[in-house]
Amino acid sequence: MLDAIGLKTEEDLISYLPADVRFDRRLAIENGKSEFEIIEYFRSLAARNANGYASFLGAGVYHHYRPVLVDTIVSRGEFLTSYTPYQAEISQGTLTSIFEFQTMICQLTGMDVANASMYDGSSAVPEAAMMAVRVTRRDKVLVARTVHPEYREVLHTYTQHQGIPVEEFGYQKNGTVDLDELTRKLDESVAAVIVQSPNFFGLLEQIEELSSAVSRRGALLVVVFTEAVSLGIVRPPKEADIVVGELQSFAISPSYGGPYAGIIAAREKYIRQLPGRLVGETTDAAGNRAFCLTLATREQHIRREKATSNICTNQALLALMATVFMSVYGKQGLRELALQNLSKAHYLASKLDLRFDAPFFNEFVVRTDGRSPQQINSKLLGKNIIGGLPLERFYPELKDSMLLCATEMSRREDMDTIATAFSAVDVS
Amino acid sequence: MLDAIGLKTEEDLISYLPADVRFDRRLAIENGKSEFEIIEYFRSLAARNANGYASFLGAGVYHHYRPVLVDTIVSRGEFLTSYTPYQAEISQGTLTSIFEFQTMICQLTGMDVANASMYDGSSAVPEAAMMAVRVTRRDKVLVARTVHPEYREVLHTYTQHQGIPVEEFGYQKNGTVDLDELTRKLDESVAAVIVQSPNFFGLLEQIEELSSAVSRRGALLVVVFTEAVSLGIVRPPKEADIVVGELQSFAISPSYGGPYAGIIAAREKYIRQLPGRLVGETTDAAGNRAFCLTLATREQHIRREKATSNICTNQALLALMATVFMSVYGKQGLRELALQNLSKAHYLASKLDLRFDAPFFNEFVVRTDGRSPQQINSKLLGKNIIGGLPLERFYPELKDSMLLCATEMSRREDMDTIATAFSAVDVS
Amino acid sequence: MIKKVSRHIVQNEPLLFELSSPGKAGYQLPPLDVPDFNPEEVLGRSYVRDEIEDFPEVSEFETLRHFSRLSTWNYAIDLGLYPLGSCTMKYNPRVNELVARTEGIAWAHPYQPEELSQGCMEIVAALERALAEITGMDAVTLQPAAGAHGEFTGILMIRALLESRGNARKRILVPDSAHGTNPATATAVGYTVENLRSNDRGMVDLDVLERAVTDDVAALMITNPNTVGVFEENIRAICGILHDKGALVYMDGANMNALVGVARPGEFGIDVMHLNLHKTFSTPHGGGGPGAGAVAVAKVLTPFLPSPRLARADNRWTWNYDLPQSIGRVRAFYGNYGVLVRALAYIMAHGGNGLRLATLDALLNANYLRTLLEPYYELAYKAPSMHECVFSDDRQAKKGVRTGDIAKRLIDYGFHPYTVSFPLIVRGALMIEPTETEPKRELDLFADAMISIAKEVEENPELVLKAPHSTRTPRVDEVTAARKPIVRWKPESKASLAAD
Amino acid sequence: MIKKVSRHIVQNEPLLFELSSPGKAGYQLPPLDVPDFNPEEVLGRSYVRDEIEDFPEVSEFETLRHFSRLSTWNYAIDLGLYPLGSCTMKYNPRVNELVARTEGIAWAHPYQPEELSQGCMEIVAALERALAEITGMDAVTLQPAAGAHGEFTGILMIRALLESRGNARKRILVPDSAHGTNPATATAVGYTVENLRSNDRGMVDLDVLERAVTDDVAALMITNPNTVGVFEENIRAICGILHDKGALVYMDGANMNALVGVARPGEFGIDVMHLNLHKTFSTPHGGGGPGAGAVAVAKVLTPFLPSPRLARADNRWTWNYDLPQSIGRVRAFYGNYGVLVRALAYIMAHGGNGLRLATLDALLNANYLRTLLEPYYELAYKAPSMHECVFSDDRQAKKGVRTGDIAKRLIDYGFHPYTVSFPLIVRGALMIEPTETEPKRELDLFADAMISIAKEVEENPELVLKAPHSTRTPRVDEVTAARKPIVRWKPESKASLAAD
Ligand SMILES: Cc1ncc(COP(=O)(O)O)c(C=O)c1O
Ligand SMILES: Cc1ncc(COP(=O)(O)O)c(C=O)c1O
Repeated sequence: MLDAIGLKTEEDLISYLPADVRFDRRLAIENGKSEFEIIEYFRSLAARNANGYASFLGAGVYHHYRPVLVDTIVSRGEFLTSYTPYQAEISQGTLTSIFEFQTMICQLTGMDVANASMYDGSSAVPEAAMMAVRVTRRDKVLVARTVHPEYREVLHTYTQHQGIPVEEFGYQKNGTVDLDELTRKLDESVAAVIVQSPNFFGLLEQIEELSSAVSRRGALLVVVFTEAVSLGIVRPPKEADIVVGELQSFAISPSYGGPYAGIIAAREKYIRQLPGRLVGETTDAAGNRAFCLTLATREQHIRREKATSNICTNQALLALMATVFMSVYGKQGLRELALQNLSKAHYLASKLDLRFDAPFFNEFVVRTDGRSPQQINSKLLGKNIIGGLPLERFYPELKDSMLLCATEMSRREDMDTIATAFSAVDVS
Repeated sequence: MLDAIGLKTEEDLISYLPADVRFDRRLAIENGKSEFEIIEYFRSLAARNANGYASFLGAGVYHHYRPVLVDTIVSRGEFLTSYTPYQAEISQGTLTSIFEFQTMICQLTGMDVANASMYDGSSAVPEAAMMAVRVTRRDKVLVARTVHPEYREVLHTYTQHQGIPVEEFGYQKNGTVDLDELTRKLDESVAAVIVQSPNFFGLLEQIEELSSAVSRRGALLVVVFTEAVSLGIVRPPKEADIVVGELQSFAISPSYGGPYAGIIAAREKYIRQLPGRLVGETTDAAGNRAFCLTLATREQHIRREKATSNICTNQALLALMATVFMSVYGKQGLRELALQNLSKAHYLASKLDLRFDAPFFNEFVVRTDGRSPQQINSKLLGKNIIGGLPLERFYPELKDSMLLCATEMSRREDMDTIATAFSAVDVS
Repeated sequence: MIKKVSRHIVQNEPLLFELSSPGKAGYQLPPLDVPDFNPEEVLGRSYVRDEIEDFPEVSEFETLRHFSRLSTWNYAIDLGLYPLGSCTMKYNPRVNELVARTEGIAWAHPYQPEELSQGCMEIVAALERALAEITGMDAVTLQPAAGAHGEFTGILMIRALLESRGNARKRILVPDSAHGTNPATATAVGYTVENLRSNDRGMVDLDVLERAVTDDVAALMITNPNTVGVFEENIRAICGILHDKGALVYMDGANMNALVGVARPGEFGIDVMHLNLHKTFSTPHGGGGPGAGAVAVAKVLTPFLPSPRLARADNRWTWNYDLPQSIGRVRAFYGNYGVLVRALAYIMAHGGNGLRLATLDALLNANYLRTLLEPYYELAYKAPSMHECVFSDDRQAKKGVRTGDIAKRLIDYGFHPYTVSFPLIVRGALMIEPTETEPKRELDLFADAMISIAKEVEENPELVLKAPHSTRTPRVDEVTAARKPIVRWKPESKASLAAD
Repeated sequence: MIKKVSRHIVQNEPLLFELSSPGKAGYQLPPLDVPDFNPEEVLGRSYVRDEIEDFPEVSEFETLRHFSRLSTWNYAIDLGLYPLGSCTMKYNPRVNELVARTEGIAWAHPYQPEELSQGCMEIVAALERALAEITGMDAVTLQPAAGAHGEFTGILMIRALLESRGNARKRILVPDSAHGTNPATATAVGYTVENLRSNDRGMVDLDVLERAVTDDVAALMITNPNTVGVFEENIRAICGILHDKGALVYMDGANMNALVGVARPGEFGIDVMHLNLHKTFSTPHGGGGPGAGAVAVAKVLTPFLPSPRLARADNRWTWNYDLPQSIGRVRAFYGNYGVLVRALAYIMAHGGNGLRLATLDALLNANYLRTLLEPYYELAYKAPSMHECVFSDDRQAKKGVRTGDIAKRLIDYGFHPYTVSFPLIVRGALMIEPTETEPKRELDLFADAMISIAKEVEENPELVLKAPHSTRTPRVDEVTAARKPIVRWKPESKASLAAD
């Protein structure tokens, strides 16, 4: 091949690089390793993580069972190693599955349109805010303190330099948004009001009520979810204008925080303001149904500085995992799964001292009366249980509280152990 | 569907079964379990097996590294869930890979033809013996005591009712076959002489010498191998008439004894006496190269009671694993792999008291002088090492000996631990 | 009109040997942590081989691509209905693949100490229990590697039992509808085969049988339901006839998918039978194997079961080799173990009740197809069908179109063909087994295709005779392949160079 | 003549919703081990949803078959060359998939105690180290989820730095050859974009740049090698010009596959850059994602890195949130962690030396194709190519055939097209990046195909204009799709009922 291009050695391929640019040393990276060594390396590191613990952490990342078919399907090279389906004629597999994904997200959320995926739930929040700003031509954003704290941080990071002031509003004694405070802050400059349901405390918000309050002021209601399984039994946020959320619960392993799949769905009329990729139905030259990427004029590769977002690569393979998950569980299964989560969480909650009394799905905040959450957690670690998330870090006022989550994977005996750890009479 | 066939309930489908035949009770098998429960069940059982031990067992089953691509490829539904390739037009994937397999087996063994696989190495031995009986029209079989003991048992089981007398011949002080005894027993009634190389003690037999002795008496020489990796460096049994062996070493996990893949290869002139399936090259209606199952007139589905064997289902998927393995390692890799095995085994052997002095590949017999093999093994178990196979069970005369195997997976520190365990001065 | 498939492009690909270029490799080994031994020194020159001539030399990526491309030329149950009669091509649940790869199971060495193998042994015990319950027999061996291997094992046991009674006898009766492995097996155990003519309902003819059963008959090998998918309604009488003459009855259980949970061979007189775990119990066929041919026996035969047997001693499992009457081993170690793991997982997922429901669904699907196709194809026998239905090509043959041609044409419609020309007692047989895991939609599409082909045979037989028309590889010349067999690649081989 | 593919059949398949039948399901849950709580009681009626309308109801097998069938309609790197310029479609080693699924890693919760996450954190540290070494920069953040996300992070940091100096400035310069995410990003951070005209060699024009760089310019976003595959030979001078004016240089590292081991941006003046781990470091594209957009920065920018940062304290890793100048978070948790694991495995498999060799092979393959195609297609720029080569369709356009048509015709030859119509500065661009993992054989077949198409354009343009002719789905009408968008299935939807 070198002959063909008239060169002697591969080094000649970089001979024209300016000498003061060429890197002549060796990279300080160890020599290549064999497959076996690589596997051993990661296994030895994995051994230094939590292994064999029962976990009751939720807070945006949930421990649900992953049906075997999910990896069977996403491991097929035709899905795993294909690029973005720009060439529709040889990408109908990916395009069709995304169209099914978009449809199921609409069915779950009660929205009319959904895109092909966002990076994750957190980055979808600012995208929704900016979308609302474009739609309403207003600039302010109100966000509930009961929205996932890290999601709010991301919102602040995104909006700070776009002249989009962000204000937070608090929660009432029962742990759901303080509607009075919201109404006070809801002036004509507000483009979007962002709430989460189930909220960060696991509590359900009153979407209907919120929506009427918000729409009365001409703002858009953005509803966030982090626990997709809740949609199997909890009333969908039909009245929202935009719904964003995280699908990690749908067969995506926690994997120390990612990759996950964010979604953004909205009412039909906002479709041209959606960020990211959209798959649409059309026909091929033979007149048969076919699918392709559509409304690209919203996107950076066409619209450049005027695009609705700068997103390009998304989370397609994770969205496919969620699609397979939804297909495996289906209509009945997702409901039964949600009911099991509900029952497990309420069983555990029934033995503890709840901080808030609004209805909750599979997460809830408990008082650690007297002792610190850390004390209780370290006692649980001794019993191979990872307890709940101490809330002080995000909510100084909740110093004595932790957020616990139970899913279909939680075993009764572990929950009983937790109850014991909390109870004054300590058997350990 | 019931309507279509004019029935009311599914029960009607069995109404015509004679009442005294129908099973009206419930099977005493627990109700169906979920995926999660099934996985937990097998995990809990796996936990009761050896976990985290370094093993130095060989004796027909070897611990080699399995390249990741092997499972990637055999997990593709197109290979995993297809049937025997009788319909050539939609089975070219399987047929082509078998043709490659047959070719590589010939290249490795020095034979002219090889079939698509046998159940395993052990059942391939009697098939070879019966083949020799058909070819030579003689009936007696001589088998070396250095052939895997369980393979010999299988040979006896198969031949006992076919009027094929089987006689064994022993080994000399150096652990290889006793040529004198063999020559003595080699009369005109002998159809086949069966030896193994590397033999059960890991030692290399003198194939050239054996072959001239055997052919001089008009019998066929059948050479068996259990450690396929040896063929990466050890001279192939070119002079044999039939070669049978076990490919477990080629990316097939030990899996408590199966499924593995047996091979049978032979000289061209014996092709019509081969048992099992064969893939052949031909052309399709468009004149292009194509492959199909061939010489079916040897097989049971055509020849019935006159078939060369009753085998039908074989070990196709395991043969594919071996094919992928051979492709991944290739010409250089198989040699380097064999060399690593050789070096590891000779390193360990150099620290121990060898029972035999013939050249060996990656297995060898050591004296446990004084103590019993069991004593040494139980000491090793305490150090998370599974030692060698005590030989008394198969060779009463080797009461004080065990068979050790080292492969590329054996770690030096474990081998040093073994050396220490053997040495009089015991540091444990 | 062809609804089920469209034409699309698949990648061509030469053979690995044609892809090779010197020096390429797809592997890397960890560095050697011991001194490097020189093979010529430790083995001696004469024992060291030269390089393996023409062995593949390709990159890791080329290996993956090569086999990925080849795979796209295959049909598979994952892609569609695979109605091979007598093969029971059903869904292969993927959780079974996962559990069989559980580390402590997949890496268990057959000779590792028994105290470190209790998990593996418990699995063997659990499967033996379940299969004994399903068959209604007294004991089960899991050692045979496939159905034919199971037959061999079973007939050997029969021979051993008869010998222990003083006379091994000479003949084994095999209905002319039997699978080829049955007669082939009988011969392999040293018996002469006598074929029994089936009656006009496709069943064993009691009179023919009476006459055939003499004192030198060792056994009858019967398939039930038989290969025409019909239950041998006189099975008890049949067994009685043989037992009265001191002979035994072997049942080929390849069609057990029709009986699980609804009838138990142990209760209708069978002495020994095999099960194809790769059929009834859904372990993947893998392009031809592996299988597992568990054999279940009645009490009289238990002493003769292959060695070793699993035994329970002071609360743990152990392998018992002390079996004076055993026929010995039919295979090294304990059988196709990984296949057994999958079969047990399948049984656990269904449970007793689920297994029975699966059987009923299998019967429903087969009878549904029978009903849809009966107007267009000649039903071989009117007797009620169980899990499969068999037609003959009599009507189509009038137009010169045979079952093999219809099969090839089915490919154009997007289906794998049914079993062609078997059983032999049916002229031009079309043997169709849909299994319980097929959705109605797929069955309807199949029926449409068959009906449409029946019409094509009337209107345009040529179209069918030249099929398939849509595959990458059109009809393959099997005759030439057998005339001068080329069973390995050789560098000089013209055909190979003409690769692409 | 088309050598690389043949036509074959693939299965058709309706949508999941069209396959559904009431009551079907593919799941089973373990029995509930706690009392059953009634949702209406614990949530209240108004909070409980009705059944999810039209949600799928299919069996487990139907799910597997559905997606297996869909997959066969896709092209993939596993099946053949995927020469998308700027996308670096290289082999995705499967061991990386395996290690990312290691239980202790795949099931690690981002909030589990740090003392129980040390393995995960060490992986982050190791990858940050390796990428800093490769780029020659001072620090790396792994938080961004993709390249565009990395750009956003980088520009935010620039803004934060400038603000800390008292003036965030107004404008960001972007060469007209840049990828769309560059200008889109600049806007998202509140800057106005000024496009820079490239010179006739496809590079940044120093004079144009001089003139453009004023005191209100915050930064230049430059891609190097740029999107025509050419190394910006004046890169040092370019950086100098901006630095002299107190502005910074952002480098889009999407083309880093051309530089790894041969040049380090940190050494030629870059202040901040992103890496697309899903390009240069081979993590699978998965049909559009996930990716990871690691960002490397020079010392001046380190205080502004996203929060949290990994820190070492008394011999263990900990997450440090106390970063007063940090721009904050760009994503929850710590990034697309599973992608990071794969990238590290890739780097380990190659090692320092292997990475450099991979780069040289990438350049070799690109230049080999350039040489073969130059006689038939108009090379956009004569400057030496690095990892990709860009042609224009000028010659073919004369016959009315555009780059998009040639791309579709390539499909008939068995290849995925190159990148079409990008970069915008090239009229009708054909942007070709083979990557280092392609064997010569595949490159030669690709060149043959391109050359043969060039001839077809001369002799029979219609053939090319109507392509593809061999796919299950002929040319798709994207215009109608955009005119009246249908982005979800609805039961009444006619199109859907016309399914098959
Ligand atoms: C009726 C019948 N008997 C026996 C067999 C042989 O079983 P195996 O292929 O597992 O050896 C088969 C399978 O082909 C069969 O269909
Ligand atoms: C030159 C260039 N810059 C930026 C990007 C955007 O990267 P990503 O798709 O990972 O967001 C790409 C990838 O498409 C690219 O090619």
